[in-house]
Amino acid sequence: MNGVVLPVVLPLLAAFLMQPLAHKSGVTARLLGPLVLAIGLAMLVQTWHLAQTDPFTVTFGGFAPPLGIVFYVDRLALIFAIAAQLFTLLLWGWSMDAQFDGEKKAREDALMLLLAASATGLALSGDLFNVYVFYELMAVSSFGLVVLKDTGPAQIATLRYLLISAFGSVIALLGIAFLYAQTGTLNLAQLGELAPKALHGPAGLAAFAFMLIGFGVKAELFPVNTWVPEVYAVAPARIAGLLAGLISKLAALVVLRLLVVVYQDTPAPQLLLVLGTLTVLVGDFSAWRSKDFPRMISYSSIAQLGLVFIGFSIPGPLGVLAGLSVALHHLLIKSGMFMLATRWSGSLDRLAGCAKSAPVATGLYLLFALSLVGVPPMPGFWAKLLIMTGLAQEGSVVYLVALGVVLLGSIVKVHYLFRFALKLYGRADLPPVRHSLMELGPAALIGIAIIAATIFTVPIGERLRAVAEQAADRDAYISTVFPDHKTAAVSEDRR
Amino acid sequence: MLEWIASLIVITVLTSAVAVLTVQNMVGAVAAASVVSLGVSVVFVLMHAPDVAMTEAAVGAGLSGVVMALGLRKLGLWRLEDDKGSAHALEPTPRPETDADA
Amino acid sequence: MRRFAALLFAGGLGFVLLVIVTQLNLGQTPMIVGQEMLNVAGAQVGAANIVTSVLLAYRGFDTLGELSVLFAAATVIGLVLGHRRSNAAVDPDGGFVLQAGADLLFPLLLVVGCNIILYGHLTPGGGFQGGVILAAAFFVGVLGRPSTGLDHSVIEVIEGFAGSAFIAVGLWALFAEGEFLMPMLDPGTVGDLISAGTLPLLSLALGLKVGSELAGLMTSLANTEAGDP
Amino acid sequence: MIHLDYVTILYVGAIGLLAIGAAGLVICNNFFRILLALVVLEAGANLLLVLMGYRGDAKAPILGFGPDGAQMVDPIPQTLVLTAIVIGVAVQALAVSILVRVFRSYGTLDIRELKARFEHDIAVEMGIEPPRGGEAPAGGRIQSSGPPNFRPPESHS
Repeated sequence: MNGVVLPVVLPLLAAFLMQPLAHKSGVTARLLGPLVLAIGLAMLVQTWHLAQTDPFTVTFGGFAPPLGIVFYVDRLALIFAIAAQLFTLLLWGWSMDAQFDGEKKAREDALMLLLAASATGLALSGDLFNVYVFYELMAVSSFGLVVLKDTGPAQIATLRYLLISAFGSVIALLGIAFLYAQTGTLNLAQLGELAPKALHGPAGLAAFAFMLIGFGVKAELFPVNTWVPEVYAVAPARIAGLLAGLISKLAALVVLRLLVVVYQDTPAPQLLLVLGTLTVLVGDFSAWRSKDFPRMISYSSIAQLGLVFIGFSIPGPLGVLAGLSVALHHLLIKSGMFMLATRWSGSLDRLAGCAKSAPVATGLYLLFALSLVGVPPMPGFWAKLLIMTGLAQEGSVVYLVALGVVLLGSIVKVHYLFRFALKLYGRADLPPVRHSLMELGPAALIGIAIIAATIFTVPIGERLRAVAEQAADRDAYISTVFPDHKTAAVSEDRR
Repeated sequence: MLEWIASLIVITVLTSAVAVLTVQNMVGAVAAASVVSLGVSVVFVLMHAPDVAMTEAAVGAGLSGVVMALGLRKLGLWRLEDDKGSAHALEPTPRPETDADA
Repeated sequence: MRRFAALLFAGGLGFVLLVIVTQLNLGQTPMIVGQEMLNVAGAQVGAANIVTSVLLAYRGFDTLGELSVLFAAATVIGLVLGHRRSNAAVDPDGGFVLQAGADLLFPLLLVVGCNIILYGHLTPGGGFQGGVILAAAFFVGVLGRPSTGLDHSVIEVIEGFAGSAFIAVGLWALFAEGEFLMPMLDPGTVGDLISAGTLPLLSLALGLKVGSELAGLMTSLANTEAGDP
Repeated sequence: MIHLDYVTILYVGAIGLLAIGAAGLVICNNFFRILLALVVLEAGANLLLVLMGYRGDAKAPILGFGPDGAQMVDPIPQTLVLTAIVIGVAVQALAVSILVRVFRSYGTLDIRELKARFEHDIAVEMGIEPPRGGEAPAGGRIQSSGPPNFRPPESHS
């Protein structure tokens, strides 16, 4: 059971050893990364059965939870940990270049491994400061991956991204500091235990707002997402796919954990709802105005993240289920879309007539677009339906406004996605663009996954519902971390 | 007594922080940033945090200053006299003889 | 206009922070986990410096993550700035005073750095602080004689193996005792040089890693392409 | 709060650093100065964190140092700050190195000008009409033809 740390630790080890190894044997170094990720993936999949009925914890150094760091392993965490390893593997840079630079490749592989390790750790961690450290690791390695292309615009975009990130980190650190000052602990479960007394006042909610802004930088939340279109336009497309698909979801997962464990039954979800609604508006309308494919899909990714946050702000298991299904759906679709963007990196006009020259890619685009818009049998429809029912059930004015915005966003989305589809089927006046097999392969795999999800909607929905119910259960979280509740008594005495 | 020391440090630190933003000369701004870190590390000593004070003095005041100064040298902004618009200087400047340790 | 908005933003942030801080119990903040650690750290870990025991034992995993952040930053800097070309012009060696000073400082800083690392579990200091001083020692050497430089492949090997040593100590505990980064060996008596189990080992690995990382980082910032603006 | 003890003064100092740093992030146009503002901001945050673990009548958290049995200050915020300091300096060094490359390619550190050049370059690369207004630079892609007096960036291999 304690082997769950290995998918986090082994990639770190491999990353540390990557450069010395690349000097000795280039081939081994190039194979090391995928191998380590595959091992981690296999271990996490095996763990799935252990967490099937009850979540469990992994402690570090033999120190019981409030003293030491703890990993909380439930199915929600495992889904994202598996996704972290799987998608890093799927979007791995299999460089086939003739002028191959072994040293640069080793550095890139090391950064990919660090990204995978930090994403896995972020999904599993049950300690707030540990989350912060992994979040920083994720940020720093993503800077390196974005600047990989080594062009002037990429450097400028990275610099601006870095500044916003650094500001967000300071804000998140302040939020964590305020939580610590009010409770004296960093363990999420203990924070949840103390929250009703200590944290549901204005100062506690302010701490939440700080952390929301801080972690919202990576989660593409409204006021701090100006970096998104810039970075996704200049980063290598598979890195953009990884950032938009995987990394943003992990940041959203942190917010979800905070919301469920610490801030249940407070006004905190309303703040999230407002910001999420604004994010949807900004994302969809900017996507509608954009003139090139990479930026269109990056704005659309902002809108989807807004939907995820709207979902999470609905209280109870239904909200978790709605947000989770949008998040997983978007994780698949956006990774696929950005794989298509490796070649379709130009303006929308330049891509006219691609349907003839690249029928497979166009077909995949149509599939993704249909699901993103939410055409009935596709999984995207069910995800959106869940959000809308949840919002309608809540019934208060804010939620109804959000419902209206979601509908409006959908209409705008239909327009811009299919405007581009029509263009693809239009007349070609430029030489055709063809994808290589390495680029189309992952996209095709994702397409198959989407079709499979359409066919098996019912069993997948059942599983997800169980996951969401497990994740939304605050008491289960606390009693898993503190089986004997001794610490609760201790903290009672101290107050 | 402690109040006076604290106010003295806080005033020094805040003045240098404003100086970081307002001094025209970039070298001066880097030096002011180092002074901020140094002042903060003195506060850490008062707060019974010797480990943190050591780290802040070594990393914040020392290392960070050196890194910034090296960056300035590479940017060609390493000059001690004031001149406006130094950020837009395009022409390579004569290389300084001494090396950059702030 | 922009200045006004900025001042408004900064003033607003300051005001919000002030309001929040007044809500907290100044100087009397609750200290649940911290108090517990103060009570048990001596017996459990065996290090006199409790900050070090928190850093390397209770929150050792955070420290590993932090090492990785430093490593990631150094990797990206190497990627961005690249290595010095073999035929690139270098700075001339420093004058006599600088060289003599560097020669004098180098062993001094080396000894101080090692001392801080090895006594990290007893006195203030530890892997980080010592590592920074080690890096400074090597950097001073490079400043005195830029032509000698630092061999980046040697730095890479040191940082690779120091980082791996940290993880290896953790994995050893995982396979022997069942928990990652569990303190191994006998804690010994608080205050002895040979005490606190594997903590000094972790501290040493940490110091070497931080030192090599920072030395590589500073030299690549100092002299990638001599002769540029 | 009326009684101005030294902890209050230090809290005010920390918040002042945070406010000045935040103002610098928004006000400044020079990228390098923005980085320096970030240094100030981080110093303020670290100071605030350590202050939160402080208690008046306590000693440093080292066993066998100072009077026995006295209350010690909270070690956890100190550990957090240690970690935060090192992470902060790593990010700063990274930013400086990217800044050096940007300056070599574009010859300016002004954030608005860089933004305009960025939009222009991206538009050219994507094959859409470059945004009008602002000072759209002549010379097209910087990578291929740098500004006068400036060498194109080295490819390092």
